[in-house]
Amino acid sequence: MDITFIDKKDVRTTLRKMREGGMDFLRELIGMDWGEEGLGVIYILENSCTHEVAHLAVRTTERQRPALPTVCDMWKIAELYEREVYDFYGIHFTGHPDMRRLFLRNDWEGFPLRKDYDASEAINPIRLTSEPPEDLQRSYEIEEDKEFAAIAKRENFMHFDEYVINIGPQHPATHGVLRFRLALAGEEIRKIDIHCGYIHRGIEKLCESKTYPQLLAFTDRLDYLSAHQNRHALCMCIEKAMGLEITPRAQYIRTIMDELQRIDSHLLMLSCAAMDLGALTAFIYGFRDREKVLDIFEEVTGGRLIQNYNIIGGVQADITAGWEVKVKDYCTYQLDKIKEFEDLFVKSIITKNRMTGVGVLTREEAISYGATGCTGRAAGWACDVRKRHPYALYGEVDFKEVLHTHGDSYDRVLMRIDEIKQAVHIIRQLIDNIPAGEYKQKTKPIIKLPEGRFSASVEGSRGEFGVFIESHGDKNPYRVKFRPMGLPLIASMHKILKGCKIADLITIGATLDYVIPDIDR
Amino acid sequence: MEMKKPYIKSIPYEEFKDNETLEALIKELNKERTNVVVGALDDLINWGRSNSLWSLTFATSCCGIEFMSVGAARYDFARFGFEVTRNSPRQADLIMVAGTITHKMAPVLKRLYDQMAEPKYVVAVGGCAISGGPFKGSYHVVNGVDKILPVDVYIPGCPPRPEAILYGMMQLQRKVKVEKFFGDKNRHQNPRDVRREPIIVTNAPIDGCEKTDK
Amino acid sequence: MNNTYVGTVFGAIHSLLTGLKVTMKEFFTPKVTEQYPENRSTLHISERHRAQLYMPTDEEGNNRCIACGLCQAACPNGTISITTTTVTDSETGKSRKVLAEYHYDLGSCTFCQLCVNACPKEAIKFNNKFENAVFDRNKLMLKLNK
Amino acid sequence: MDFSTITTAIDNLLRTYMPEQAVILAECLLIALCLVLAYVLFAIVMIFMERKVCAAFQCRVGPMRVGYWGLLQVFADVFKMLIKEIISIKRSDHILYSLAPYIVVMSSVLTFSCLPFARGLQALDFNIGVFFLMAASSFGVLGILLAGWSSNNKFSMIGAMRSGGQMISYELSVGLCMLTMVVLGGTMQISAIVESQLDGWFIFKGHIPACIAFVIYLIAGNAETNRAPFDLPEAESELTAGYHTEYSGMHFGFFYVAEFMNVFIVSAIASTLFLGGWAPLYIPGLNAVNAVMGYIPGIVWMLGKTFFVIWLLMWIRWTFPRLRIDQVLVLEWQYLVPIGLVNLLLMTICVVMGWTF
Repeated sequence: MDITFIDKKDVRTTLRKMREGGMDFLRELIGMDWGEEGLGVIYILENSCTHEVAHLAVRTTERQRPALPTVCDMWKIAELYEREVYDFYGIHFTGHPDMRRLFLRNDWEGFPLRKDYDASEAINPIRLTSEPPEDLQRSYEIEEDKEFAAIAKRENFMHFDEYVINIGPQHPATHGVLRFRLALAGEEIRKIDIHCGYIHRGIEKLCESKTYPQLLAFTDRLDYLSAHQNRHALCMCIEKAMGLEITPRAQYIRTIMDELQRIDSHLLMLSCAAMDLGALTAFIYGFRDREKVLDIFEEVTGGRLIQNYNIIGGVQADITAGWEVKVKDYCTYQLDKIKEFEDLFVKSIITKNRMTGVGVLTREEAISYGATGCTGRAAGWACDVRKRHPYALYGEVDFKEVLHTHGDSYDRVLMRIDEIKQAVHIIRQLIDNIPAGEYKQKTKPIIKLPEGRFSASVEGSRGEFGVFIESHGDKNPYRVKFRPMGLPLIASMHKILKGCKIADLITIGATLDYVIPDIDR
Repeated sequence: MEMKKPYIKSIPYEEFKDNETLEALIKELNKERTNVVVGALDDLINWGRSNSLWSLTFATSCCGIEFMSVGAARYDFARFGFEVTRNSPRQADLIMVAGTITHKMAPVLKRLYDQMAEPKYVVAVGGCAISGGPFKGSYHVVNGVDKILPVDVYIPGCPPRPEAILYGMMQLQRKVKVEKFFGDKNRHQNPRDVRREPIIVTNAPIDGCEKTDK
Repeated sequence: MNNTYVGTVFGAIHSLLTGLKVTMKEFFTPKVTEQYPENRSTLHISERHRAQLYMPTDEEGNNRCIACGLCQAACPNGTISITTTTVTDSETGKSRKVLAEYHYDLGSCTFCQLCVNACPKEAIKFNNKFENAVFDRNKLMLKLNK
Repeated sequence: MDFSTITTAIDNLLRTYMPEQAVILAECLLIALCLVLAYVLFAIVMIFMERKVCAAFQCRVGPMRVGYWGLLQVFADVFKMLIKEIISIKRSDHILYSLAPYIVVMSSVLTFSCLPFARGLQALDFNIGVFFLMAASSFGVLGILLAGWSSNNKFSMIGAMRSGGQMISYELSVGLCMLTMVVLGGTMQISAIVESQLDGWFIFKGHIPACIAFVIYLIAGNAETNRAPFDLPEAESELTAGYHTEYSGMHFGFFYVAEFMNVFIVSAIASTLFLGGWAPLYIPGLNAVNAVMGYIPGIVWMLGKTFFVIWLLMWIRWTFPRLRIDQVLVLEWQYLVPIGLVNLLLMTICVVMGWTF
């Protein structure tokens, strides 16, 4: 992966030119600490039509109060990405309207992903006091004749006369520990402020001190409902860097597992959507069917939710005898049961009324927010990584990239059902043709990657999951960055929630189907 | 005096893990002799309590999904009478800490615990809640909830399978069954006769108050 | 028809009745619940399920550990710690390390299998005994060798 | 069998030993005791039934381990709740806060006392019985509003407001349906309504308009009791626990019990007004069958019908997703009320023209 470094002064003009040239999808915005060479940011851009990719980077040697220009007016998603970089590296983005921390507490000392960060408990002890409320949005500009960031504007987000409520972090409908602060007018939402980081575990920092095989365990716990796919991405990235070719048998197993995982995740999403809308029975039916997938997983991988199955060079263990039959039986069963689920929940007039026209995200907005996966495809954006940049066996199997056009909550639910059907279709093509051979390649006990930057991405259950590794030739990576599938979805909520009702917040949250540990990392 | 052994259907006492800690607890609680009536009442109350453990729906990550599985049709914790999961901490009897607790979450968890009404129990589910698990060395992870809350039962696993969670719940039942309601022997976390802070649904926004930027 | 007042009412009633039909059918189908712990004797758990690390021993109670420390090095979060002692072989006179104590913290194990993969002698394995809940944190600190 | 013989006997017995005032006092206490006992008993049965029926719809088994087949489960819950700490909240309206659960329970006990369980087995029975019943049941909403208001919690507040809007709206539909049946029966006295169904239940006598009224009544009754798909005031996934978020221990228990008992009451009223109350099944022409039916005691008929309606409501509850607040109101004001009004007109025409059976 080749990166073009651009000068700080030209960032905005260069990027704007690229944006106008069709690079409308900001795939990733990666904060970096190159030590002596300074702090910086890597932009990965993609053309949403031609799928052409560009890598750009910019850096600044200033460490005290570094400043880089913002790009959040070109790509909406940059707003949260830049807040994340500010949170981790302390880079101020000039012109950004709201430079608050995204993940850590407001009173956190230091910027944890910097290489010189001091992690001692004395500086940041476990505080049992509530986080001081921080309502002040700050915007920065470059001080005249200097390189430093200086405050240009302060603005209060919520005002005293507003009816403000908190939803989360402990709330049944946030699917984890997300926190919304809402300003309400009756039942209607006027303002929305999203707080992440309640399950920020600092995985990216931890990765820098682990060996490559040890990294693998973390990906399972990012988005635990796309455990296979996440791990697949990381394994692919490392294998690509090592120049390791994995056997066809392993490729088949990986692809089948990815699709089973997709079914698992979509079933969970559908059931949770049902639960959030109050249809508990549909929730239980979904979980009943999901248990069958988990059984299939457990028999081969030994884990239900977190499987630890993909390893560098293949998979952990071979499939067991008779497993294929079980998978095929399951496929038939699931197609039958998904119809029942549709009858009970999806086609119900109440569900339709609750979801149609709620939380509309247009194609342009989806691209600007980088909302991939079912959310993007429900809006009509063909963003499936399996088609865009085929990996594993997806170039060879026959499947359709289902697209819907309305981009509302109901389409997002229908997308899931269609994808389950497509996943079954893919599995049926592969399951009978698993070639014989080794299921894993022998690797050296200590794995070192050559110097360079590597990236790989897969289609996770709820969007594009990307892995970026910068290696300096050691057995530990220099920087690992995971592209969260959920952060763009959260970002798009800012837009689609305005004017909705509280009940719609629940519907939208359920159909966007974010998984918080994946967002917070 | 013969030690009263808590009975759980379908699993013999001897096959349970960690009977030593439980027996030590029984000895501690039974230091003074209690009269028969009070003892019988205690048994009745403990029977009620142990069979009606309503948990707070609190989950931060992976283990939470397994907890949902326990509630679903295949494992169905309704069989034990645990199915009434309450979303309000006031009405819950136990908090299942399922998932990683981070620095940002810690005060929230503590506050939730303080909001619960007596008697209340804490179950640490999974590696993260017990010790920090995979994220032990992280700058933002609390290495075990026992640093914040008094934990009653630890359920190891990453994540523990649903049967293991049920087993942990039975362990908790055993612990509840040996407790003493009368005579004030049990620990009390909540201050007595003190009015409690409401569940703050939000901090009111503060106008014109401004922190100086460092 | 579908857009008229009456059409909406009947369309809605139809979709609701379809839903009711599904739940009614389920009301009379046998239930899927597996009754743990009543079914403890017949419970099937995948052989590969990882619930706890253990050291297989032969009939005399000897394990195969050679105290090489690879598992300890492979473990991502310091779950395994081994202590060794040096013994001198009486016949050859060479001294070699043997295992003194194999400490394993079940409470922090992530079941990633790196230790098992790293072991050159297959001296450690995972088993599927999942009934591990305890009251005391220290009870999860296991010593694997006898 | 007429229960009034028993009550008269007890009355006569007391009168032989006590003066007039003492007899009235003793009888009031006795009736109150019986009512409260029956109330608690039915609540326990209801909660157990709900859990088992819900489990059956969800392909689960439900409570199994406490007592045989889980029969003692609810008793365990009751014991636990009785000794659970009751929390009082700072900066809340303490009097209203403690009063609210009692208001809810009072309203539901008062309504409960109007129910005719068998001939003569009815605590309150006078000429405007249906009217009184509606009045008694509708002040439960006051308790919910107070609970939400006094808790000093914004979720509770939203829940209470939702509940206010919803319950007061649906009161109208419930009223219209009852009115429809009053038109058919020609009386407001509950015992008289039941008596006039001895030769055929109202749902058969009133055919089409009665059936429509029955369906509307079920929907509106469900909404009145705040149960899914109308459980917005306590919408778990939206407002954590709605108006009773701050309540713990037995205070919460009162809300919980009142909710279940309201379902019982709604069903009992449905069976009284539409399905003949304690009147046995009467099919004109089939005298043998009618005679056999007549041997089954009235209380069995009443409870059987009531629990059948409860089961119907549970079936509905465990099938549908929840509506949104504006949809709830649209359903009421754009569909149920107009249909109910037209239906009332239809029923009146039927009665006037004598098109009833």
